[in-house]
Amino acid sequence: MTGPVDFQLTDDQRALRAGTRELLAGRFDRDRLRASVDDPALDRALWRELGAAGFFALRLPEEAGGVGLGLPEAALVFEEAGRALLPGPLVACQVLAGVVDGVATGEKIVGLCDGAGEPWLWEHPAACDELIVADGGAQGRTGGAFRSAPDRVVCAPMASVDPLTPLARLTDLPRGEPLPLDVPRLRREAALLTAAQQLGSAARTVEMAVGHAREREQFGVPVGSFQAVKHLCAQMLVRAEIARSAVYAAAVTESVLDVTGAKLLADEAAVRNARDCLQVHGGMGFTWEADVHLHLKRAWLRAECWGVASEAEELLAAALVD
Amino acid sequence: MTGPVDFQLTDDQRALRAGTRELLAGRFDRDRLRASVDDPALDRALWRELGAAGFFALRLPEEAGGVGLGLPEAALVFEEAGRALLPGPLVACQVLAGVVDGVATGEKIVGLCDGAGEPWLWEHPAACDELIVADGGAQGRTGGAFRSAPDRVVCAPMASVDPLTPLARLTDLPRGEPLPLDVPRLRREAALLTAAQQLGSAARTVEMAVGHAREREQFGVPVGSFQAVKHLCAQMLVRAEIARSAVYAAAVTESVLDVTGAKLLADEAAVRNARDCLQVHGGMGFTWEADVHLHLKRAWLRAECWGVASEAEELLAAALVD
Amino acid sequence: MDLTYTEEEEDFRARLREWLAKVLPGLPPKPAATDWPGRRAYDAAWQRMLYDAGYAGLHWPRDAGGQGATPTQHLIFLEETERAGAPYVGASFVGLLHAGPTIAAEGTAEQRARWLPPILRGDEIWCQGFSEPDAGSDLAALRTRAVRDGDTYVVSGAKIWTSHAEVADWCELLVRTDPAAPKHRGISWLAMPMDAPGVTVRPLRTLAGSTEFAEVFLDEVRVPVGNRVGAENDGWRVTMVTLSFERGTAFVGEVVACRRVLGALARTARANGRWDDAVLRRRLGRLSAEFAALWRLTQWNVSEAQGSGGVPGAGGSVFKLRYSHARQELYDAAAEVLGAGALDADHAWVADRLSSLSYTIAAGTSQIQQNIVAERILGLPKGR
Amino acid sequence: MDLTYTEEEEDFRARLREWLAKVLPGLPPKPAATDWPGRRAYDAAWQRMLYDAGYAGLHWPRDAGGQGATPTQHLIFLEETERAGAPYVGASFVGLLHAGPTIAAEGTAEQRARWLPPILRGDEIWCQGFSEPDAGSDLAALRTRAVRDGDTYVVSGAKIWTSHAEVADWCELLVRTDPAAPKHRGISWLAMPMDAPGVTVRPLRTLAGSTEFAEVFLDEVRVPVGNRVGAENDGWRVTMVTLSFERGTAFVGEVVACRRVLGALARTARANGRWDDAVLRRRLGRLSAEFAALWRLTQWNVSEAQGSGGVPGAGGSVFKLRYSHARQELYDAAAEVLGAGALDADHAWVADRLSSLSYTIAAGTSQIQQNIVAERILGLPKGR
Repeated sequence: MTGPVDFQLTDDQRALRAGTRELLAGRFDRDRLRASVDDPALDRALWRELGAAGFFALRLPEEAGGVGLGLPEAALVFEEAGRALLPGPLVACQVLAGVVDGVATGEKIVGLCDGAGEPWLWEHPAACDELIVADGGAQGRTGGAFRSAPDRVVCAPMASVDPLTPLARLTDLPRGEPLPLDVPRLRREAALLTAAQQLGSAARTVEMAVGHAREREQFGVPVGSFQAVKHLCAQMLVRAEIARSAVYAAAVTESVLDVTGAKLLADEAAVRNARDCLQVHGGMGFTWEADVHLHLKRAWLRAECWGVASEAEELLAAALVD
Repeated sequence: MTGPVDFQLTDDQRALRAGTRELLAGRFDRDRLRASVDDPALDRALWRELGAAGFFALRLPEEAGGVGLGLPEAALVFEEAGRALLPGPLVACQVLAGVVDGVATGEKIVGLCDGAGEPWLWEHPAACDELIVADGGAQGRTGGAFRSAPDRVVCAPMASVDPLTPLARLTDLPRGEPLPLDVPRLRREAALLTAAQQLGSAARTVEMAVGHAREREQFGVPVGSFQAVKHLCAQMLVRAEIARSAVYAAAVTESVLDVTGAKLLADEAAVRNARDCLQVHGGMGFTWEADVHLHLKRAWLRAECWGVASEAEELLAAALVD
Repeated sequence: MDLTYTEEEEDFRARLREWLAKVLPGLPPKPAATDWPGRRAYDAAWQRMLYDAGYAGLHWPRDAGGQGATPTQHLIFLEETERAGAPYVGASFVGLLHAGPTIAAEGTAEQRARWLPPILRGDEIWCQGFSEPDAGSDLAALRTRAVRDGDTYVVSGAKIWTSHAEVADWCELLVRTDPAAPKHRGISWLAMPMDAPGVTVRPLRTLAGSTEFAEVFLDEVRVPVGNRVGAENDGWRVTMVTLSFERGTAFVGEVVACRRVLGALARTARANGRWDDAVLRRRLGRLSAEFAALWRLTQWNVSEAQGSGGVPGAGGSVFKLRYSHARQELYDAAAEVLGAGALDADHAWVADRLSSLSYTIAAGTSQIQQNIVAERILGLPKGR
Repeated sequence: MDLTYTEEEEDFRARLREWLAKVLPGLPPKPAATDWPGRRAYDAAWQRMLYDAGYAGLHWPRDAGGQGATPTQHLIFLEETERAGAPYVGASFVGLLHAGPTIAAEGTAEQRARWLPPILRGDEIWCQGFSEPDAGSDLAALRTRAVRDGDTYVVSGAKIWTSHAEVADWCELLVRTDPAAPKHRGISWLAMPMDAPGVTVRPLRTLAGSTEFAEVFLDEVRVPVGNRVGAENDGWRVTMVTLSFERGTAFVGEVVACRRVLGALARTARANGRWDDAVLRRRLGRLSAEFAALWRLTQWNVSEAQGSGGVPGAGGSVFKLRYSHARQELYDAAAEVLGAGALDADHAWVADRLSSLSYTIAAGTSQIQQNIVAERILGLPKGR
């Protein structure tokens, strides 16, 4: 299956997407995915390979050892990561690659905590060499950033609903060494890259549903020949493609409104597609062994990060009467 | 088709419902319905027949010339009126039958305007011998009632979206002769009777959709053999039956919360069922000659009367934390 | 259209309340979710208490050892035990609600005498072997084979979604006894001892992370022919009696519980500030109307069953369609109330949110239920 | 992934804006909706102005008399004319977007010379005779018969949902020329003069109360064989070319218009106090994201068409499914903004709300569109 719309990627963009998909298929296949479910400790070797492949340095200038590409390319790469359910503080390491030494190459792993609203969550706390806190300010639109060593951060453990993403809850916002960061821009990029992962997940669950619907037989025919199943799948595709238009456009324009709308639509697409994918799978999708729940839980988690639906809708509404 | 749930009506209640349906089938058949669409002036002779059949005097004590029944029976009768799309200020005449002379027998027709929130609407202004205004008060929960002669009421005409219900908009609330009415109770009864009409409409549109789906052939088979159509119809029935439980229960308990919930669910059932009925009918339902739009438009109108969804939801929410 | 209870029903309720108030404080602590033997013991002990107090098999006919209560009394029982926080039926579910009523309705005198009393006393636990991995929603496509060998059936195959398999004594098992017959016509109903050689139980982990269910593998398990209830190849009809029992009252306690959870959501939202979010507040208000109506529909369905002699009608599909959806909406609303707290897997509402995902799938997907409503109630033509 | 316009495209936009600013103020007043001759004259005059300014048939190939513009230029044209409040294509729609492109692609040199120039100049108006009362969504089930009689076809049958039938000169007509063939294989495409004896037009009133459409009855209408475009019995294929043109760009102006309406809803809500209703406000916010994404999807679809030589892909079904629904939500939100004012049939938004109801039905119901997406894009097996 190919999507109906290819959005006129350049040849280089296509190659980047294909290369990322190939890398992840080779280094993070289904066996590795399920192994991570059982033990979510991050694979440092894989992280370094991602670094070597330019996953984190993608947007750094070539003279700084980067690949010199932009947010649209990062979105394509993150879409692939979302498809593959690749775990780790990917967004943090992508947006902080030029800021914290060693992150661009994958040698160091850095966490990023959004201090805008409680609870303050920290993904993969055990894996991070440092934690950056993006401080709140009113509406989370301004404020500074601070770096801290993990052992200086006071937090309570939390049983994460997503088995691939361990979480801790900060009990206090550590304000260590200040960092000269454009925090609004950082939030915008984090939201867009999170939306790109949601898009990848939404597109992947369409494929999973369609694959199941073609193969699984009930009442003597593939379940995909029933209109009810067909229409669930069709609506899943529509959601994914609408989210795709929004995410790709926002990656190009980088405008706050576009990013906000893209996150809103991509969150909805990822969550609802995972649920519909579960419905198409029936009882088989309800098991721990099926991957459907991993997409749903990660989608729930991402939807809580870098801007939730209620904030997004209010922001977009306010812009209508500006 | 019979509904799946018959709600244990008594034999008398069944007879009342059957009698009402028979009366309306005889005196307000489809030809009369379509004639009313072309000319919505009320049929006084029909009104008197309704009066003679006890339609308005239903809940008056027998010693006062009434039938001595209660709100549950009135709800059954109004459900039939909703099914048949019977036009006129039915709710007004039912709740004011013991208050204004001549209304119980169908000799006089009385209008009822809800003064709780603007615009102040008056249904069938040309047909009414009197207008009663139920005054607002905060939240519309208290306040008095006043009677006025139609020629003392200042209003602007309005092109009603429902061809069966002419509307005028009062430009001022006339406070004529005060009436000793329990206004909160009157509002509750009006809401419940309106909900019962919505229920009748919702149930009727299920039948219309099912009838069409059985007969209309496309791609060589009845459209009702397509799952997409089946599932639309099934969800319509579910909506109607959920509304039925709520409306019947509220008619028995007469509690504010039950009536509020019943109106909310019945409004939704009537509007969404009419829309789904239109979808099942396809292009044929989009014509003026089809009756689907008459159900939809009346459902929209009733949803705006005696409590809208936003108020209902807030009231029910507040009760959760009381 | 009557919502009032008879004096007899109100008496029943009052006596039940009194008894519950007396016995509940003395219950032992609940065992851990993973402690299967402990759970069996706890549930069986509760069933024994019900038995001793005269509440066991409330809705069973008297000649089956039950109390012959009316459906309305059964409804009151379920409502009051839920309100009082009494233990759930738990491990006794299949015995009391599926297997037992089936044996009562279709079994021989000998079979009734053998199996019914231990169910009522909590002495024997049953599990259900209906679903199969390859059959899914097409239950009648089951492939577990039973081949006659003299006085026994030799059974091989696999069952899935079996609760309490680890601790059950018996399994009500659907097997294919005539592979040549049309799929609904070649099925038989057997009572299989779970300790028979060849029975292997493997816990099945759900997406909620728990192992409430198991797979049961059957490798040439020998089941006496005398354990068959109903005629050979008539098992589908026998089973449908059971299933309609399930649909009738299985959700009574849950609807009561959902209304309680809804109140808790509202109070939590008011405490944590999210009550100021009108979208959430109004959503909770709407759910309140929804669950009130579902509760009324339950009452009416039960009262209708009373009129029709105890067999719930197709209205159960109408109820299940709306209830499954409403329950999922309830726990989505719970996640809104919790905000990022909904990412905490240890929160009870989060666990319930995950398990709510099965409601539109288990016991007939919503798609299947919509077919049933459209074809059996509305009379639309068969098709896909 | 490129959203920037070329210098050439920006030039095109600038010149178009300049021209629109110059000519629009001089337009005559719009005729009443019921004044069909007036509407024809108005729409034809506008088409003539476009012709004289070099914008007629913008997206048509040069050898058909068009401007050979790229799809992106066409998109810019539709966007700018909508933004500037220029007249809609109106009575010229079928000629410019269906019949004309079909003739350009499939007609003979003679046919192109006869029919294309008058379309571009606004001299001749076309209507569409595809849908039939008994065919509905199953367009290919059409039954209007054309029987060959020497050099003419004798056509009898009925068509429905024909816009501008009252004032059209020509009708692009689908007829069945081989009743024995499979339903897609026996159809031919004819250009029928609307003044031919035997053609009767009857206005069709929609639920919105207006008569935008008509039924066309055909009683032994004689159409010369030379008016057939494409081979006999090849009309289905010929038509599909036309339909995919329709899906590609038909909604560009509408999406722009919807975004404008959304802004107006928000401003009206702020003025009448309903902006304080967070549920409504957030609904408008969500619709804003929705229409922004639909606009981007339109851009991408057009840009893809550019890559693939001008034939829009199946992505049109994806767009139409979401857009139809979003448009209905927009006007439901409008009703919320208006409150009881939404009962006033004279309000423009109320009329638009009513007509929005056709969007999930016309040109393939949402159910049909979902089948198309599932089968043609996702590759799910055919079935019901």
